[in-house]
Amino acid sequence: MPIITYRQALNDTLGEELARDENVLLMGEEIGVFQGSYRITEGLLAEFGPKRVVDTPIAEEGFVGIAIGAAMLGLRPVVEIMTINFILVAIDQVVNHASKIHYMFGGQVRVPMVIRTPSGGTGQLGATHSQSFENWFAYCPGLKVVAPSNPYDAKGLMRAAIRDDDPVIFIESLALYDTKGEVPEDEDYVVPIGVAEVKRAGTDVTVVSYSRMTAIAMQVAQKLEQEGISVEVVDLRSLRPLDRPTIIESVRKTNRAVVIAEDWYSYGITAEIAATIQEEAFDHLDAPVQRVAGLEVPLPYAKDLSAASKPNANSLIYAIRSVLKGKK
Amino acid sequence: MPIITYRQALNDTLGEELARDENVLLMGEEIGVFQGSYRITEGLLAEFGPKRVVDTPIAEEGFVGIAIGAAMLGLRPVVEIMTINFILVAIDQVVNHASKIHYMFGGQVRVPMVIRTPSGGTGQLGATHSQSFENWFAYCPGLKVVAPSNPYDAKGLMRAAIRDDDPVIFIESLALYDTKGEVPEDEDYVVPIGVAEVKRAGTDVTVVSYSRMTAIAMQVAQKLEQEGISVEVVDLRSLRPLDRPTIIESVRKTNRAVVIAEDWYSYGITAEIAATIQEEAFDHLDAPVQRVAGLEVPLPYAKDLSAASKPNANSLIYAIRSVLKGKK
Amino acid sequence: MAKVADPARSALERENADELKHYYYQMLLLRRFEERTSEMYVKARIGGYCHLNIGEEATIVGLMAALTPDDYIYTNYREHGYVLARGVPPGPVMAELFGKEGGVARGRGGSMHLFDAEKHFMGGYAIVGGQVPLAVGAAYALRYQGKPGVVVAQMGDGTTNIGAFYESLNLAKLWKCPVLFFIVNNGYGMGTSVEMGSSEPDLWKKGASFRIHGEQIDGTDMLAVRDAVRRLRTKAEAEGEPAILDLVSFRFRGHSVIDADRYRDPNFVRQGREEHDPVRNFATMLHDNGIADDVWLKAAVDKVEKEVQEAIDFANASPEPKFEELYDNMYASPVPNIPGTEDAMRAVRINRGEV
Amino acid sequence: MAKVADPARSALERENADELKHYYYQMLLLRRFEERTSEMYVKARIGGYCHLNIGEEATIVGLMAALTPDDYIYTNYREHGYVLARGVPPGPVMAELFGKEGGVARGRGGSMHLFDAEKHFMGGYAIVGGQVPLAVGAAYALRYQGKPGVVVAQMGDGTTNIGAFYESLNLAKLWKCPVLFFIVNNGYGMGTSVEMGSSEPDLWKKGASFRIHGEQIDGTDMLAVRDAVRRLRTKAEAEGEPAILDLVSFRFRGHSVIDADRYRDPNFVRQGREEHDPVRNFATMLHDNGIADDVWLKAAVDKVEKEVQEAIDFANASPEPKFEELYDNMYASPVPNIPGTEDAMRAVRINRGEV
Ligand SMILES: Cc1ncc(C[n+]2csc(CCOP(=O)(O)OP(=O)(O)O)c2C)c(N)n1
Ligand SMILES: Cc1ncc(C[n+]2csc(CCOP(=O)(O)OP(=O)(O)O)c2C)c(N)n1
Ligand SMILES: [Mg+2]
Ligand SMILES: [Mg+2]
Repeated sequence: MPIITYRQALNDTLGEELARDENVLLMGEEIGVFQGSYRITEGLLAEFGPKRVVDTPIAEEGFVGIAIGAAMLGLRPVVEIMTINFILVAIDQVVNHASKIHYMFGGQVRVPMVIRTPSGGTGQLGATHSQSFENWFAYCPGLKVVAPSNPYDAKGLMRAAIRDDDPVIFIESLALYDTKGEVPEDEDYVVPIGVAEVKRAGTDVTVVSYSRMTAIAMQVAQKLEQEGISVEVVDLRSLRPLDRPTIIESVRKTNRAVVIAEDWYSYGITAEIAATIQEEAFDHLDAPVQRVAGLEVPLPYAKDLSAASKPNANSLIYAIRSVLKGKK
Repeated sequence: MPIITYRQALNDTLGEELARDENVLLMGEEIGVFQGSYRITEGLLAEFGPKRVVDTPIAEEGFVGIAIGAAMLGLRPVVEIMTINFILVAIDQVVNHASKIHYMFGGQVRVPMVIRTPSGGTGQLGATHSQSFENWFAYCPGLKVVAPSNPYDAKGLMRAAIRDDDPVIFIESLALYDTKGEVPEDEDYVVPIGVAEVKRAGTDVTVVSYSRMTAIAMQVAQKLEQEGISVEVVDLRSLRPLDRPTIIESVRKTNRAVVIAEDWYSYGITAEIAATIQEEAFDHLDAPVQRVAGLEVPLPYAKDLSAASKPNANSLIYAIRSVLKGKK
Repeated sequence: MAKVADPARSALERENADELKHYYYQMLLLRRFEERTSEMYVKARIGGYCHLNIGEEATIVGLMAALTPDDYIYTNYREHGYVLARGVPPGPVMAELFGKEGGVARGRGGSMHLFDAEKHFMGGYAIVGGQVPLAVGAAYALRYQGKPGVVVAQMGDGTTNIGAFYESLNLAKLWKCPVLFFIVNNGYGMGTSVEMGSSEPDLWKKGASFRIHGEQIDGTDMLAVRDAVRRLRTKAEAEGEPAILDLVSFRFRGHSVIDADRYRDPNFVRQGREEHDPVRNFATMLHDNGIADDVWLKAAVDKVEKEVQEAIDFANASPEPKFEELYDNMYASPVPNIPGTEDAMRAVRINRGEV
Repeated sequence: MAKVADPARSALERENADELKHYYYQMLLLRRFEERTSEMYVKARIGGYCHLNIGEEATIVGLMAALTPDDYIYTNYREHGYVLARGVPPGPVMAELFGKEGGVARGRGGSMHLFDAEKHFMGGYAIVGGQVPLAVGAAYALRYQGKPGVVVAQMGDGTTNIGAFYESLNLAKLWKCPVLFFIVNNGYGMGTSVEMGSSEPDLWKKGASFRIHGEQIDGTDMLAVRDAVRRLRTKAEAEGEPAILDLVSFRFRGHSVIDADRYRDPNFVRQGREEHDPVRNFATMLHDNGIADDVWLKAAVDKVEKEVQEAIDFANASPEPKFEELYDNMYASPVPNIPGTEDAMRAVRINRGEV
C-alpha cells in the first residue's frame, strides 16, 4: 500500500469527492488562490475552478451560515475553518442552527455539511491560537464529531463525513499533517462514524486517545513493551457519537485505564471518558482512571513554558506507571 | 432574617453595588426602559439613570467586547445576556479575549467584569432557548464561573463577582427567580468564589449539584429522610475554580455519590465531577458515581417530551437508589 | 388638456376584484388566527414564547402575493402569518403551537420554529439574525444549481444591528445571491426603538456600505408591498442583485403575548392602532370602491371565524408526540452508538418515576 | 496676480526640521527592526506566527506623531512597529518576540500579543476583528469617566468584512465614543484582495450605513497620515464623533514571515516596492529639500543598525520565564482552589520526565 501524509490523504479525498458529486463544494478562507493556509486544498482551485472551491472573506459566521443554508437546499459544503480558535465567531450558526435544524423542524430538511478544522497547539502559537474546543461540539446533540489520528482514517472518515447527511465537525491537527501512513489506492473504503478502534492490543492497561494523542500513545506503547508493560491503545476516532462499548470492553479486559487528550484538563474530553469508564466498568477497575491533559492556563508563548503545558509521552508514561502501581 | 426572592436578591445587590462604586455600570438588552426581560433590573434605570444602566442594541458581540475594553480602563461592567443561548454570538469576546487578557499580556491589565445570564430550560422554550453552556465557560482558564442556588448565595456571589478583578460568568436560572430564602438585611457579606458548600449533612450518599438542581436535591434529601436514607447535599456554587476538596471529603465520608446537572449528559458538568470523584476517592467508593443530567436531544417543544428530557426529582431518586443497592 | 384620473383609483382599476378580495380574506385570517392564538396561550394550550403578527398582515400578504412557488422563505420567530399566507392550512399550524404530532414540525418546533418543506417555508428561527446567513445560503444554492427563484430573508428592525446581518449583506452582494432582505420595521425590538438601536435609523439605507439598493415601503399598504417585492424579486432573480426592503408598520401589542407593553404610552398605542390597521383600511378601501359590499365583508369574517375554530379543533384532536419517538430525526444518517427507542422509553420511565 | 507657491514645499516650510528628521529615524527603526526580526525568525529565535510592518512605516509613524499620551491604541497582530513608534524601547519588544521574561509581556504574549500599559498600548490581538469592540469599549470608558483622549482601533483591510467591525461602528456612533477606526489597507488579507473580500472596496465608505465619516489617505505619506489623524482625533475628542481612516499602502512581503507570497505576481511586487517605499521616499524628500544631507542620512542608518543590534543582544541576554511562575497572572484576584507554584512545578517535572 502506498504511504502518504495525512495532508495528502485529505487533499486526495477532497479532490475525489469534488469529482464524484457536483453538489460537493469547498468553502473557506485562503483555500483557493492561497492554496490553503496549511496546503490541505493545494491545487484544487486550479483543478475544479472557483465554483467548486470558494475563497471567502473573513466572515466565518456569515459563510458558515451560508453553507448551512446551501446544505438545506441540497448542496454538500465542506467548510474549512483555518483553526478551531476562529470557529468561536461562527459557533452560533453551528450549535444553534446546524445541529438543530433536522430535529427541530420534525425531520423535514437535512443539513449535509462538513466543517474541517485543525485543533490543538504546537509551535508557540500562543494563547489564542492553540486551543482545543472539540469537547464543546461533542457536547451537542445533532452534531457528529470525528478526529482521525492517521492518514488512513483521515481519508475514510472524510469520505464518511462528506457522504453523511448530518453536520459533521472534522477535527484535524497541524502536527499530524506531515505524518505518514499506509492508504490503499483504489479502494473506496469509508471509516464509519461512531466507531472507535483498538489500534494495539494489550493486557496491562488501556490508553484511550484520539487524534495527535493516539500517535503519542502508540509510541509510548511500543517503548513500554520493552519493559514488559503491555498497553492496549484505543483510538476513539469519533467523539460524538462516542463508542462506549469498545472503551468498556477494553477496560474490562485490562482493568486499568489512562485517558489522554490535548485539551484542558477540567471539563475536557478526558472527563467524559473517565466518568464513563468508572460507571460501566467499576467492578473491573483495579485503579482509578488517570487523566492526562493540557495544563489549565492560557497557553504562554515562551517555548519551554508552552511545551511544558501540553501533554506528551512523559506525562502519559507517568500516568501509566501510576495506574500500574501495586500490580504484580 | 427577611425572606426574599432570588430575583429580589439580585435586584437589591445590583442597586447596592451601583450605589457603592460609580465605576460599576449595567449593560444589556432591555434592562432599562423594558426593566429587564425577567425583571432582574427593574427600577434601576429610574434610580440610577442611563449612564449607569445602559440599554444596548441587539449586538452581543459588540457590547460584550465594549464591556471588556471598558473594564481594561477601570470600569466594572455587569453585562446581562438575556439567556445563555444568546452568548454564542459573543463567545469569541469572552473566551478569546476576556479570559486571556490579564495572563497573555503579562499581568499588566485587569478585566473586572461580570456577565450574568440565566441557563437551562423550563416551560417549553424549545431547542434554541433551553440550553446550558456553563460547562463551556468552566472549561476555560482565566474565567471564573459561579452558579448560586438560592437568594443568599445569589447576593453573596454577586457581590463577590462585582468586586472581583477577573471576568466572572454568573449563571442564573429562570426557574429560580421566584424562589425564596432568607437574606440578611444590613450585613455586607460575600460568598467566596471557588468554595462549595455542604448544604445538608448526610451519611449514606453524597449528591453533588448546583443552581436549580440543588433545590431539587434538597427536596429529595428531605423526602428520602423519611425512608431512613441520609443524603448529604453539596452545592458547588462555583464551577471554576472547582472546590474539589469539599466534594472529595464528603464522598470519602458517604462512600457513594450521585452528580446532578441540567445540561446534556455527555461532556457536561457531571462528567468532570464524576471523573474527579473516582480519581480522588476511588478506594472509598462502594459504587460507581451515578450521573443524572439532561437527555441528549435538541429540546423538543411539546410539553411532555420537553419535561421528560430534563432531570427531576424522580431521576435523582432513581440514581440514589441504584448507588445504594446492596448497601446494608 | 385631458382630465387627470385619481391615480389610486385608476391603479385599483387595474386590479382583479377577486384577487383583492382574496388578499383581504388572507389578512383577516392572519388577524383572527393570532387573536385566537393569544387566547389559547392564556388558556395554557400554548407554551414557550409566542409572538404575534397583528398589525403586520399587509406586509405578509403583500410579500406572499408577489412570490412564486420557486421562492424560499426564512423568517424569525414571529412567523405564524407567513406560514398561513404561504398556503399552509391553519390546522397543522395551530397544532404546532399546541405541541401536537399533527403540527407542521411534529410538535418539536413550537411557535418560534414552524416549517413547511413543500411550500418552501424554510423555518422560523429564534436567535436574532441567525436566519439571515441561512437565507443567503439558500440563495447561493439556487444560483449554484442554476435554479429559478429568490429567497426572502425576513427579519425585524432590531435585527439590523447584529453582525450576522452585515456579513450577510456583504456576502450576498459579493456572490450575487438572489436574496431580498425583508425588514419588518414595527418600530421596536422588544422595548428598544429603532432610534435607540441603530445609528442609521433609516433602515433602507443600511445597504450603503455594501452597494446594496434599499427602499422604504409602507408595510400597512398590502398592494404597495406586493408591487415593491415583485419589482425587486425580478431584479434579484435575473441579475443576482440583492435588495433591502424596509417595511414600516405598527406593532399593535407587546413584543410577545406575555409582554405587558409597559414602555409604550397607551395613547401612542391606541392612536397607532387607529391609524395603521392594515386589515380595516383594506376593508374600507374595498367597500368605498364598490369591490366588496357589507354582506360579503360579513361573510368573510364568518368564514375566517369558522376556519380558525376548525384549526383549534384540529389541534385539540391531534395526538401528543410519542415518548418512544423522542430521538427520531436527531440524525438523518443513522450511525452506531446513537440513542434509540429503548433508550428513550427507559429514560422517560425513570423521569416519570415509573421505575 | 500673486505667484502660486509649490504647495508641497510651502507645506514643508511650516514643518520643524528636527521633527521631520525624527520621523525619518522612527521609520528607519521600524524598517530595520522588522528586517532583523525576520532574520531572527529564520534562525528560530522567534516562533509562532510573525507579521511584519515593512511598507507600513509611514502609516504607523504618522499615526503616532498625531496622538497624545492620553490616547490609547488597540491593534491586530501586525503591531511591532506601533509599539516602537509609541516609544517602547526596542529591547523589550525583541525580547517578547524571543519569549523572554524581559519582554513587554514577560514572554507570555509573543509577536502577536505585545502590550505596554504605561504607553497606553493596549495590546496586539490575533482574532481578526476582536480588537475593534475592545477599542470602542476603551473609548466608551474615557467618555464615561470624562477623561481626555481618543482610542485608535487599528485593523487591516480584510478585517472590515467581519461582523464585530460593523457592530462596533454602530455602537461607537450611537454612544458617541471617541474612537478612530484605523484601517491599514495593504491591499490583501493573506491572499485575498480587497475586491475579493468587500462588496464595497472603497473601505473609507464603509461608514455609510452608520452615518460615520470616512477618508482615504495615502498611507505611504507620513505627513498626510499625521495631519488626517490630528484633524479627526480633535473632532473625535471634542464631539465624540468616530471616523474611519482608510490608509492605503503596499505590503512588501508575504502575509507573515513564512508566507512565500506565491499568489502575487513578482513583477507587481517588485514594482510596488519601487514605487511605494515610504522610507526611501521620505529620505529623498528630506534630501531634496535640503533638510538632511547624505552624512546625516548615513548616520541615521548606523544609529538604527546599532539600536536594533542592541535590542537583539538585550533579548538574547534576557532570562527565560520560570516554570514555577507558569500560573502567575492567570487571575488578578486570587481565590481558593486555583493552581499555584507547586502545581506548576509538579506538572512540569512530570511533563519533562523528571519524576
Ligand atoms: C442573539 C439574540 N439576542 C437576543 C435575543 C432576544 N430577543 C428575541 S426577539 C428580540 C427583539 C427583536 O426585535 P426585532 O428584530 O425588531 O423583531 P420583532 O420582535 O420586533 O419582530 C430580542 C432582543 C435573541 N433571541 N437572540
Ligand atoms: C476570526 C479569524 N479568522 C481568521 C483568522 C486568520 N487570519 C489571520 S490574519 C488574516 C488576514 C487579515 O487580513 P487584514 O485584516 O487585511 O490584515 P493584514 O494581515 O493584511 O495586516 C486571517 C484571515 C483569524 N486570525 N481570525
Ligand atoms: Mg421590531
Ligand atoms: Mg491587509
